[in-house]
Amino acid sequence: MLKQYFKNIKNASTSIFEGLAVTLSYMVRKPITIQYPDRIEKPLPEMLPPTFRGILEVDTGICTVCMACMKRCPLDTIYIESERDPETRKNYLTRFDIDVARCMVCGLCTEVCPTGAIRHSTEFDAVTSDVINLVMRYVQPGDKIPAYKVSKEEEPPGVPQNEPYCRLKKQWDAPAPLQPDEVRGAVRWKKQTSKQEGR
Amino acid sequence: MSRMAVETLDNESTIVNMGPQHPSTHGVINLRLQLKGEVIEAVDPNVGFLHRSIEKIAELTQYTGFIPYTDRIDYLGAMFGNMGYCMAVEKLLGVEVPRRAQYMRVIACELNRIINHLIACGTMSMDLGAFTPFLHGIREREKVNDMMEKICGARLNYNYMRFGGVSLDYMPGLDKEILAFLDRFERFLPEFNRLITGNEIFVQRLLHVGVIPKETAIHYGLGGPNLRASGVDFDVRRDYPYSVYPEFSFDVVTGGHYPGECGDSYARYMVRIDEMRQSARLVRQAVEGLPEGEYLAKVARNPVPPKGEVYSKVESVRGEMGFYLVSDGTDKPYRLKVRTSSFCAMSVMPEIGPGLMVADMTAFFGSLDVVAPEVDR
Amino acid sequence: MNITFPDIVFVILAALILGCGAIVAYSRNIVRAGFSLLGAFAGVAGLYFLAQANFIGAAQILIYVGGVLVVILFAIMLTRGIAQAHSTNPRQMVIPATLMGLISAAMLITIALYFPWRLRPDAPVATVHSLGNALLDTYLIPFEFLSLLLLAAMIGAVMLVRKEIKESGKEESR
Amino acid sequence: MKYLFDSLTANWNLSPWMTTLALVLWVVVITAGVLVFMATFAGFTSWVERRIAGRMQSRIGPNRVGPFGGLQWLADGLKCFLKEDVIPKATDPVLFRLAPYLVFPGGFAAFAALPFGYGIAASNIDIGIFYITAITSLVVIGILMAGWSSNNKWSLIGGVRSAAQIISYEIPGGLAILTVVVLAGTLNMHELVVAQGGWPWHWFIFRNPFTFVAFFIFFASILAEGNRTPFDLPEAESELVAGYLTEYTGMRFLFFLFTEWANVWVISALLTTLFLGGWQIPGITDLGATIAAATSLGKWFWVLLSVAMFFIKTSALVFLVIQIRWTLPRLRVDQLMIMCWKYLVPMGFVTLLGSAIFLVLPREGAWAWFHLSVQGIMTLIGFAIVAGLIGRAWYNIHALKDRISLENWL
Repeated sequence: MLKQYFKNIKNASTSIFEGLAVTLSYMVRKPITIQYPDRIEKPLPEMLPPTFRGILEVDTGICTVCMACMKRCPLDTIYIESERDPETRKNYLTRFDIDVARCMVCGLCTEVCPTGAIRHSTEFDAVTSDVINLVMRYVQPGDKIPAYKVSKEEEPPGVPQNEPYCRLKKQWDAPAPLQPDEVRGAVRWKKQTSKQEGR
Repeated sequence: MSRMAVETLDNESTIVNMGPQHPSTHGVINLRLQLKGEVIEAVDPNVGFLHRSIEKIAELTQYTGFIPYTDRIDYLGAMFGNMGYCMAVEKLLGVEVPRRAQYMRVIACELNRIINHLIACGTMSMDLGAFTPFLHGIREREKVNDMMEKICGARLNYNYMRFGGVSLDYMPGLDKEILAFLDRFERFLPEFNRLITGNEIFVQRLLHVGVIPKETAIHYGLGGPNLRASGVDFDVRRDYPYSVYPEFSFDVVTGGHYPGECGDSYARYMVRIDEMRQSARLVRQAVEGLPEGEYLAKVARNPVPPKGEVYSKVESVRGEMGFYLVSDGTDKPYRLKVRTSSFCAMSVMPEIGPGLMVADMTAFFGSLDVVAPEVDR
Repeated sequence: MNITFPDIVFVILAALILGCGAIVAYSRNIVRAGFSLLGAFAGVAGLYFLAQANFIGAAQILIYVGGVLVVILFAIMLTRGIAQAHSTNPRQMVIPATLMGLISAAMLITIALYFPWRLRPDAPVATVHSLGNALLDTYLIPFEFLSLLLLAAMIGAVMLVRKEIKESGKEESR
Repeated sequence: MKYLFDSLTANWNLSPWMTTLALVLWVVVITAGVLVFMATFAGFTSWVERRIAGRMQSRIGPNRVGPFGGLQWLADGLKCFLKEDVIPKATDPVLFRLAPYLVFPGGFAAFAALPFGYGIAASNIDIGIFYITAITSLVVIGILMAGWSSNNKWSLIGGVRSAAQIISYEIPGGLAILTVVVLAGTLNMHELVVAQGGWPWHWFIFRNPFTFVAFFIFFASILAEGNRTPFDLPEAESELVAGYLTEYTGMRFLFFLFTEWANVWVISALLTTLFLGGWQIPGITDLGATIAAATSLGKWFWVLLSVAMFFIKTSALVFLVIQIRWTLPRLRVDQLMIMCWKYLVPMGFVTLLGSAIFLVLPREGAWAWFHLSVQGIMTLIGFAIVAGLIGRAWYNIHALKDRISLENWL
């Protein structure tokens, strides 16, 4: 009984001592905080591994208009329209919209793409004043982009393995105009230039 | 039973709502407590605040399209949702998973178990008033999260597994990175123990609190660390072996040899701490023995399994996670039932809760490691 | 009449004590009545400080505010439904109470006016020292008797409470 | 600081009324000075605490407002003042409004008797330490009032817990105070410091083994009275949402927190004064005589040096208090009471008795050597504990193969 009493006192004091020593030791260790967004060496998308599943981006130049991604998406995030020229019997891509606000970045669409036209960028901070601005429009209204044909001899371009991949920026720097009825936010989301300059 | 008790209360008791906006309920869970002074007379766990009808979604989605949803069942142990569901569909389809993919799955799952238990132990210490251990846990978890980005591309909702394998092969050098993390982690755990586990206040807060006897644990269908802490030597990985777990050596941690009682909150906490060690051991074995080969078997893009039903279970971080899948021969499941252990853990509260104090309740609740979305699905 | 600064302070303190006392007596909200005791106790402590009796003043705060008042408030708060109780004492005793009050007031005033108060030039300075000496030297035996009485009271209280727990029984056995 | 006032007004030949008025004015000025110190310190501590907590948790903490984030407390304070003052409908409006203003003087009035340096105290009253113990019990009433008037069950539990805790822990705290008071033979804060000396082995904490234990008893009980972790049950955020603070917003909320942070200083200053030699300067046996002998510039030098000594010691304890808060988990209510009544109170009696025995031991001849060696051994033990802590911290860094880095330290 009395032994237990003094044992409790001893346990309490030694364990508190050990705990204090641990917290004290962290006073002189390096914190692991990354001071996103302004106090980092380079923009965070460039620090992420190439496997990172960020916002979807599309290279319409190599899109075969197979619509596999549209069918695969569990959330109907992707909307593709195509047009067949009756004379030349060629396929044209007339619309390729991705609702980034609805996308859950599961990555299923990129896996079915035969050419790697749709893929994840390492961008993730799609901050905007209006959620409509997050509808990414990869084909300008009225444009017709000929569908890419996979040739037997040539390998499809595919995703360059293990290489940071941020072609999306270009899309955002020169955003496609929205339809008049869709324009609700004043400015479509633009990447802040100050962030790239760094501080 | 508990609801009745709450409604026929006498004048001496107070009813308080613990949650859904309460700091210690870890998500949107409501516990109605009937208090006499600070002692709890009855507990009424009120679930359903986070119900997203995931089982119904499964009936409307193609088989492959449902994989990302399994992340959302238990967001802290997303790998296990992936694994259980993929195993169920693979069983239906009769797909053989390549050995390399199996190893990669095991590595991912066990890393996931480590980081989940880090969070569980951290939040538990936070419930008891110590904030620092929680952030130390989070810090180590962050390292795994960074690796998870390389393994599968996401930090929380992994969506890593596919029917017949995994979605991505390893980046070069990733296995070395995992081993380096394990080296650090094995040194980190003793420090974590010095900081909080051995702390006398912490120990005294947990000893003999919320004791779940062996029989009760079995009757309520508890799983995982909660079940093993009560002295039931059961682990799906060992007793119903799946994947390549039989090829590795690991111990099933059970309560009973810790200070205090078998099945008290401290035992549950310590089982988690020791399971992290076992998981690190498993990951090390798997990384060192990682075979070469395919990481994804050839499976149809939109698989249509034959008619039939199948049940597959995995040892999730919170215990047995089962997927009961009925196929009617179309490309969408006819019915999917997910069996989760958090729900069982919530159901044991009215039985164990009375007699605890309010402060014990947070300790007990923390030690059960309930995750709200897994309760409601 | 020569008004000095201590006089003003005295009047303020007296007003505080009387005002708070009135709230205690007449407030229909028993919790507020309890809390306004704080003003009365603090005022009395202020009077002690004014009379240079620092130790007694601090003791007044420590014991009455920190101890007695807290216990009173405990009792009030832990009584169920007390916040809704909006009546103070029953009204039938108004006349006797007034009579009693008047008589005692008259007595006090008479004493205050006609008692030959003496002003001592040699007011005690170090109050703690003299108090300590008085308690542990001059009045040691009464002091020890008082302690014994308090001890007995305490043991009695503990015994009463223990009995109750034993009766109410099994629930607390965990 | 009455002596300063007396020396100032000595040759002004004021009438009694004017003297009184001047005295009132003087008190107001002193009060304002202490208030400003307390406000600045409380705010500053809130920043320091967050920075220290940040480092301990491998974070950085607030570092954006002002240099190193040092003005964060001003920003937060301003924010709190500008916030809407929400008073829920079901509260008791009078008591709800009044409670913060009752808690505040409890913390503030303690500053009046703290000796910040030689002769630097707002009031050098005869019963200093007793006065502080008494006046801090005002806080209980405020907290009870806040807890009850909020009309919230969590608040009420918090308030009742707080009251039970504070009145319980006054007993071991008082016993520990008595342990040193018996040695010094006075309740006056100034004389308590004078009874100690400059070097560590002259401090009361190392005077004998019993005062050494009494130091920790006092530390624990005053932490409990100040509602600091591991005794922060009244506002245990994981159990009671925020305890008695739950319904408070904006400025009133700030008043509570303000008092709490000011209390950190009171805790540390009391410990310094009672156990760690207060403002005593190592090497100076009689500071009063030294100052009396010095030139007018020298007087200032010595006084400022004594203030600096006091601040160094107190700041170290402030750090310790903050470190303890961010290290330890919280006790349960019954464990809190067990710790008080089964551990601290009996130990307090033992220390009081033991210290009294040491007091009646003779001090001549061989006994002087005995006392000196006891003091020396206790000092060595004390320093061994500190050294052990640092060594253990060193071991922790190396066990994880981390490197020492002071990046983002400030």
